[in-house]
Amino acid sequence: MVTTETLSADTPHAQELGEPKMRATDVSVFYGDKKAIDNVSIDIRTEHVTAFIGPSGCGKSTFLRTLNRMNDTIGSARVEGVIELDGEDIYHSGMDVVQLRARVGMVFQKPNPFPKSIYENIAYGPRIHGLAEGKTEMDAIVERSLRRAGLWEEVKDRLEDSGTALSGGQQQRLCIARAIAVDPEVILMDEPCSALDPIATAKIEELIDELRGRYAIVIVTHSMQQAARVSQRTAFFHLGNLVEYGHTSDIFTNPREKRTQDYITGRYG
Amino acid sequence: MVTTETLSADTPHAQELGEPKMRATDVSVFYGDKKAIDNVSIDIRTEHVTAFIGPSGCGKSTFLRTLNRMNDTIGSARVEGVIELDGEDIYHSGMDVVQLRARVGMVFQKPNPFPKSIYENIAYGPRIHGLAEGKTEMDAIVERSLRRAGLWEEVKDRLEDSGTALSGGQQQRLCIARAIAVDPEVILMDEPCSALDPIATAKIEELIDELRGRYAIVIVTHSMQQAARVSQRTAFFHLGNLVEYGHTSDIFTNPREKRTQDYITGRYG
Amino acid sequence: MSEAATMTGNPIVTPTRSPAFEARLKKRYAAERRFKALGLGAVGFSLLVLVFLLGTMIWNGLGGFQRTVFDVPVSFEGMGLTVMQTDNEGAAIRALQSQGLPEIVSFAAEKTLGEAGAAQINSEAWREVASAIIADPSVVQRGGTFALPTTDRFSTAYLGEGQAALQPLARELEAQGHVRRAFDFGFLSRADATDAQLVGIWGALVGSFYTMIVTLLLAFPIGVLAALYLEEYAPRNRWTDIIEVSINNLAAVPSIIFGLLGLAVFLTLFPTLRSAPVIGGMTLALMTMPVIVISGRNAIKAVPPSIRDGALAVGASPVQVVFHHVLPLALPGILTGTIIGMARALGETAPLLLIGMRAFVSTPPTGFTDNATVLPMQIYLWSDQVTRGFVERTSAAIIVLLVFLLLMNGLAIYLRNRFEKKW
Amino acid sequence: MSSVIPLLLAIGLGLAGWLVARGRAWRFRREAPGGKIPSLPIYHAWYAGLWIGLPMLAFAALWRGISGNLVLQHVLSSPDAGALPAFGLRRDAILDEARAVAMGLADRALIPEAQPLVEPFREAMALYNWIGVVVALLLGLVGAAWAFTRLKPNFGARSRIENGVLVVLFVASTVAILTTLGIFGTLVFETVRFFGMVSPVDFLLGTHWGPDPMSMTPDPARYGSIPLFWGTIFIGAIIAMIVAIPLGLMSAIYLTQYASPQARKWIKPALEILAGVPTVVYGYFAALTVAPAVRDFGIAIGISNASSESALAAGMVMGIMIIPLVSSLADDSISAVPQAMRDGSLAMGATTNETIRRVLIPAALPGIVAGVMLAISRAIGETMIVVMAAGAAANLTANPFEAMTTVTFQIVAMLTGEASLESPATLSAFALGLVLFMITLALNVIALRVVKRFREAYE
Amino acid sequence: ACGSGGGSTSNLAVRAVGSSTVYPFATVVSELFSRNHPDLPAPLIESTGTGGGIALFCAGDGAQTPSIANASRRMKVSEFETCQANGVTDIIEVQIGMDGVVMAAAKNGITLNLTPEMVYRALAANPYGQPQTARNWNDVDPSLPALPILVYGPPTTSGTRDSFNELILMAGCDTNADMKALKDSDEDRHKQVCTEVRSDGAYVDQGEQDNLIVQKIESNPNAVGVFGYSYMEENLDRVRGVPMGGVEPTYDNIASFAYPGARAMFIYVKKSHIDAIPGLREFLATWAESWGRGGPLAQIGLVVNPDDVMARSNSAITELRTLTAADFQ
Ligand SMILES: Nc1ncnc2c1ncn2[C@@H]1O[C@H](COP(=O)(O)OP(=O)(O)OP(=O)(O)O)[C@@H](O)[C@H]1O
Ligand SMILES: Nc1ncnc2c1ncn2[C@@H]1O[C@H](COP(=O)(O)OP(=O)(O)OP(=O)(O)O)[C@@H](O)[C@H]1O
Ligand SMILES: [Mg+2]
Ligand SMILES: [Mg+2]
Repeated sequence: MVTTETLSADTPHAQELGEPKMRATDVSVFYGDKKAIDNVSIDIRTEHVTAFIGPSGCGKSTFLRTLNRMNDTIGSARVEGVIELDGEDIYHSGMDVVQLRARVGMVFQKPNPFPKSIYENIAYGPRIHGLAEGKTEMDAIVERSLRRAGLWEEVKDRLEDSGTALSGGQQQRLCIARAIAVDPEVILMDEPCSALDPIATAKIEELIDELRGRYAIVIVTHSMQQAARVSQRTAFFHLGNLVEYGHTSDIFTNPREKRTQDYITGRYG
Repeated sequence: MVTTETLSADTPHAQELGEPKMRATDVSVFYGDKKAIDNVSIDIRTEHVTAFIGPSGCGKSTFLRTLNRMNDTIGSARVEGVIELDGEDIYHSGMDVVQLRARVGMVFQKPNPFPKSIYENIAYGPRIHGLAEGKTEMDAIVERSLRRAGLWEEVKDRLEDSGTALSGGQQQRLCIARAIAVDPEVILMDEPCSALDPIATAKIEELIDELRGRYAIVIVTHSMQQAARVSQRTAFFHLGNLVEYGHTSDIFTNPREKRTQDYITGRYG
Repeated sequence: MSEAATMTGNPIVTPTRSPAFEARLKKRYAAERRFKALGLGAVGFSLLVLVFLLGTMIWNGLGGFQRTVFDVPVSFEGMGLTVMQTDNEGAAIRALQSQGLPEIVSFAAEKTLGEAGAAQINSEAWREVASAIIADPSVVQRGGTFALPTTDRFSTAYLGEGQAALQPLARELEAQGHVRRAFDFGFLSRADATDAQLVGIWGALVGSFYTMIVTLLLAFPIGVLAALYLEEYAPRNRWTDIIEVSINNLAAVPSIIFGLLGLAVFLTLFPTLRSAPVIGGMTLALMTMPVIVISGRNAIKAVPPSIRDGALAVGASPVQVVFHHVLPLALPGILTGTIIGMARALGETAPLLLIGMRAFVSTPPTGFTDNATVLPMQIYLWSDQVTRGFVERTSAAIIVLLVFLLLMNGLAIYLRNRFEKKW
Repeated sequence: MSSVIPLLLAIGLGLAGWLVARGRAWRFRREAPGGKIPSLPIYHAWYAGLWIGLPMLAFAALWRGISGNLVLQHVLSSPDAGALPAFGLRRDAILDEARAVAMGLADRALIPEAQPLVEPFREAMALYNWIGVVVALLLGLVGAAWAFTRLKPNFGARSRIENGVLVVLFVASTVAILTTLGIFGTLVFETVRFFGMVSPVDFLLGTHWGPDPMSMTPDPARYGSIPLFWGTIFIGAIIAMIVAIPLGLMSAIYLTQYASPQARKWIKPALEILAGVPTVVYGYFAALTVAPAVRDFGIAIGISNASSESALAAGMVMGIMIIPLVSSLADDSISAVPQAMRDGSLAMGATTNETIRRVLIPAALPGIVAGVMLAISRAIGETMIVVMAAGAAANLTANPFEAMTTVTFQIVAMLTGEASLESPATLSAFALGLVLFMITLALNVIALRVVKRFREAYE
Repeated sequence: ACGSGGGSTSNLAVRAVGSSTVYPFATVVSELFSRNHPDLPAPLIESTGTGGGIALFCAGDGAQTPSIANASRRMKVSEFETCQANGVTDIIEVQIGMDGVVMAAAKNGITLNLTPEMVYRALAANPYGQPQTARNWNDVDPSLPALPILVYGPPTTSGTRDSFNELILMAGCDTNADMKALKDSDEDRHKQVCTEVRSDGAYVDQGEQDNLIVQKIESNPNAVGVFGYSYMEENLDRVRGVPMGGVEPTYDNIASFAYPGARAMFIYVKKSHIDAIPGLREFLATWAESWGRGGPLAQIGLVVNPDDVMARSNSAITELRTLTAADFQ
């Protein structure tokens, strides 16, 4: 395993980049007695898209959920260590979880649209956060979000239909649009494209690329190609450990760890 | 669009191959008044793995579900045309749906393990069909199915845990194992790997390859790479139409249709 | 993958096409048919019982909406009746009484029906005439034929029951065409009385209405909020377990015990409100609330966690998640519990016995704190009345209760169907 | 009328505060950097509105309670009150009359002495109404001042409101505990008195029940409650459930899985009517239709002492009555099982009934169990059917063709009978109630444990 | 804001609580009262059972407590003492009439000619202290038919049952000299032996549902019912009284005590309320007007008081004579 120092000072220009958006230090996550994440430290920067890769069950989703405290909803889950957003500890008692989640948006592995109309699915976030004044503004937000998610053309004539009546891929894009609609600072995506076809995937990847620099983006993916295409930093997890974290190009071409090498070349699981 | 003739007489050795396992002729599917599949004809052979590709929402899942009449469960769905399994019309009133589904197994896009133990998830099918006599036989079936799905090592010590407590990828492999357990003749897989990591995916792909020749396998996928890797025949759907169907290698290297070409090269969606 | 080789040894005959499978399939289909038939049988049986019950109730009860009347022409010429111009109908009726209206009516009846017949005019029949006069004073000039209720005994005799002595008279007057059964609109507008010919259901209906309003206003919000608390927020600890057990237990407590509680607590706090719908409603609310909580919790549980995750992830607070997503999705299930609980409360008598609602209340209540009785109590009281005329009236009251129930359920079911969603 | 004014004032002032606060929050928002404040204007609005309205309403309620006494003191100190009798019921009656007339509830006083007091009452009421209004207004203003000093751009109004909501939710859930304590308190005192007359051992272990309600000196040998508890369980939890669980569950299954949605939409509410049919109707149905048939059946199969009042008749009719409780709740839980579960099973080649029995029912079990528990409770609490169809004889027998009685019927009979409330028989009703209460409590504790262990989550 | 203490929205009104047996008569009187005094508030009549009624009545002297307790039995000493302890010191006792307890069978049903002794021996749990063995009527007395004993009657908690115990079972029991002796030596034992009824199905407690008893004996010709006289009178086309010791249960026979089955019903009135509760005086007067021979109460089955009792009741109302502990001796 690598040490914390190695991971945060990942590039020679570390200083130039300023403070990271999020920083996890010595984070462990337990489900009851079972340790699912073991002592992970990592920096997440607005300038980069960060990809989490690793075999199934290694704890990628688990770690992702600690970043916006979605694991609070799992009774047995317990987090140790420090996670900071802009230098503030998000597990500190003064932290407003609601505001945190508005700032750190999330897209899930299984699409989970609300059983409401497509329009309402998108408008929900902006509405509770009061981001739109009046119908026209809301309409604009809805359209913009759907366009960015590459769904607008397909659904513009049936915004009043239920979000659950869409196909799997459409549903997932709807969820992405929903997350974008509240203009978060960090977007966590748990295999957002696993139900998407290449074109929609390409759209999302384009979107991710477009959003990079403005938002910090973390994406869990099973596709090495995708990780290689969209991310600038890649973290490789294995059995709850963060095995290696660094420039995507380095990880893919020149991994430091044997395990990473083996995984990338498809040699174990 | 291509004609029926083109699609069934897909190779010079068509005669040598004998009758196809399944044959769809002029199949259209409607959801209420909406046509989701338009006049599709296709042959499915035991000798090949057939991949369905196409942009999201084009009707791949819909068509797949017509093949084992799972769309019977959707009230508004209606099928026109003829689908034969070993020459028998599966929509004929004399067709036994239960037996049909035992013969044509299915794995869904979203993993849907039963809220039972892992063991019971696998044993469910063999038990209702009476395929095992006694506990030892059942144990053997369970183990064999889990091994084939590449899940055995991960779960062998906790067969009594609930299937829903597994990670997403583990759940999906559990569902594949469940489908295999009843030894079907045709296996329909709706993006079975969309939630799997490369290693698990490779395992499944290996399995598919191994099963080919014994079972007819249809796989819906969004990954061109996957289609190219596992399938011998590829069908490209677009907006409910079957645009092109043929040898996978032909489709990928030398598509006849402009739309196919564009899709494959990622030029539209 | 090494084990793959071991299992491909046997010839390719899939077990799902073996004769054994087919044989088994036959059995399975037989089981399927049996099972479906059982289900249909269960539904059919329940519906059959329902139809039987409704049928007998309606068959028995329709007569209860009628009463036996004499058609008697009355003329007021030369009697010098004057109609008081007042809003107070009671005073106007009294004025007519003092001017001798009762005697005028019985005189007219004697002329038409003979002495024996006139004796069977209900002693309160003249009030009907008085009301008609007050409604339209010109009747005094014209005179007219009035449908005057008979005595209760005569009514029973007319229906061929009760004491034999009156039956010949009834046959005779029937042959003369003076007596008939007429729809009794007053049944729906009067309150309790001791004469079956003069009773009405309105008083009890209003009492039930007020009581149910109080019950609903208390039990529904408290029940739903408690269910939400327990399902969504309550930490899993001893305290929550205590709440949970006591709610489940309250659902199992016999209703009479809630009456004891109402007596001991509510009537000690508000001693002046004995027999009032507000106390009845509060007592029934305690009884209904657990049912709503239990069904509500099931409905809330059934909302998939992914919906909550989705909402939380866009920054909804737990309260917003619950009130924007969980509650609307759980509402159909909650309404089921509400229907069941309210139906039970509507039909309940035992707890109300103890808080003073088994009472003779001859004027409809006008508010939540007036003395009142409720429909099931009225039915219970009437079913034990001595006089035979009450038998049909009881059945009619049951029909009214059922219609009330249907309206109440209809509303809830309408709402339930509107909110029912699939995900 | 006088209680309407504070109410209107509270709502009006609260609304004004609501509007002002909302306006201010919008201004905060426009002025805030990035156009964002932590809480939406609507929460600011509610914060102010509630701080203004709630104290006023609370005061109005309080004032309603105490102003009556103040008015009374005022009237008594007036010279007209000199003529009143010194104390006693007559004095109260006169005052009541005068007050009623002053409030306009009666045209004139029936008691002549009350008439002169009407005017003092009117004056006093007017005075105290004014005082009430003024104090309420002051309170509203204080509330407003407090709220508006706290409403700043970065004020977390939402979390305050939401904490308030959580408190309300919590309080709602404690109603159940208060009720439980209330019931316990109501029962325990009289029970202790009863156990002073009849020892708990005789009561709990005796097998003969036949108290004489008119006697003040109890014979412990006649206070054995076992036959009652046996009858309760036999009729309510055994016979009724044997009828209701299969019928209810099968109905639910048929409706959710086989019937067309249209049919389900109509049949489900139709079945729910069964739960609302007045129990008198069931009573007559049981006594006059079912019980004789059961007796004839009993005699036909050779049970010579089959009685026309039988536990079987009562239990069966009770079972019919509670079918909808089982079926409705089971229906809801079964249809809440995700479609994916059904699809998964059907795609394995399972028939519908296999899917139902092996996948849907286990997944829906908690809801089904809850429905069954509710149904049992309702059956145990039912008295009318029992007395009409099962008689009131406390027999300790397992023969369903014999008459039996239940705890609840005995409680009702004792409490509403002619006996003196002090008699041991009446007090025994409280003891019966308490024991029943403890038994159901114990059962629920066990049920909670069981459900906790077997709960299956499907996501 | 409305008042303290008694400030309900309604005016003070007469409130009567208690026995369900008296209830139908009280409601008729209440109706008559309202008709004759339309300007006075209508009395509230509530059926709580005698015990519950007296408990409410004795809870205190305030204006919210009932002014009248209806009772189908006499107030017990213990209840009187509770009353006194709670400040309800001046109680007027008025016997309003009598309720007949009759046994009857279906019109075309079983013919029995019973005596209290036969009834006792047929129904007692332990006749004269011996185990009950009779299954058929002729086991009790050879003159009776060989039909199974099946009697529908009121439950122990009802007033009708109390009279049945006292007037028929007790009388039948006391025909035996040993029992008479037992009465003097061990009153409780005597009461138990004489009034405890068998619970093996021969006697069926039917709740306080006299109409249901009528229906059940009508549909079962071998059954006998025990209920209030008024129900028999109303259903003479369906049921027929069972003679007791050769005496038919007719109105005259009951009123003259020839048929052993009549017992007194009372109302208890708070003297302190007479002046305070508007209409109470008039309400009592309406009672007195109605309870006479041929009056409206007699028409619905009240057995009218004998003349001497009638006179006493009338004077109780006019002179407002209150109960003392001595009255219970
Ligand atoms: N709610 C839970 N309770 C207990 N254990 C859990 C829970 N969720 C996940 N786990 C376990 O924690 C480990 C990590 O799971 P996680 O879902 O984070 O994996 P993952 O890397 O996202 O896998 P995948 O790629 O398949 O989605 C797994 O072993 C899993 O079984
Ligand atoms: N139950 C349904 N009712 C109505 N329309 C449906 C239903 N299911 C799917 N559709 C519509 O039918 C079309 C085809 O859907 P289908 O799920 O077959 O697409 P797909 O090719 O599988 O897409 P994806 O790759 O996103 O899973 C889509 O337009 C979809 O919106
Ligand atoms: Mg994951
Ligand atoms: Mg699909």
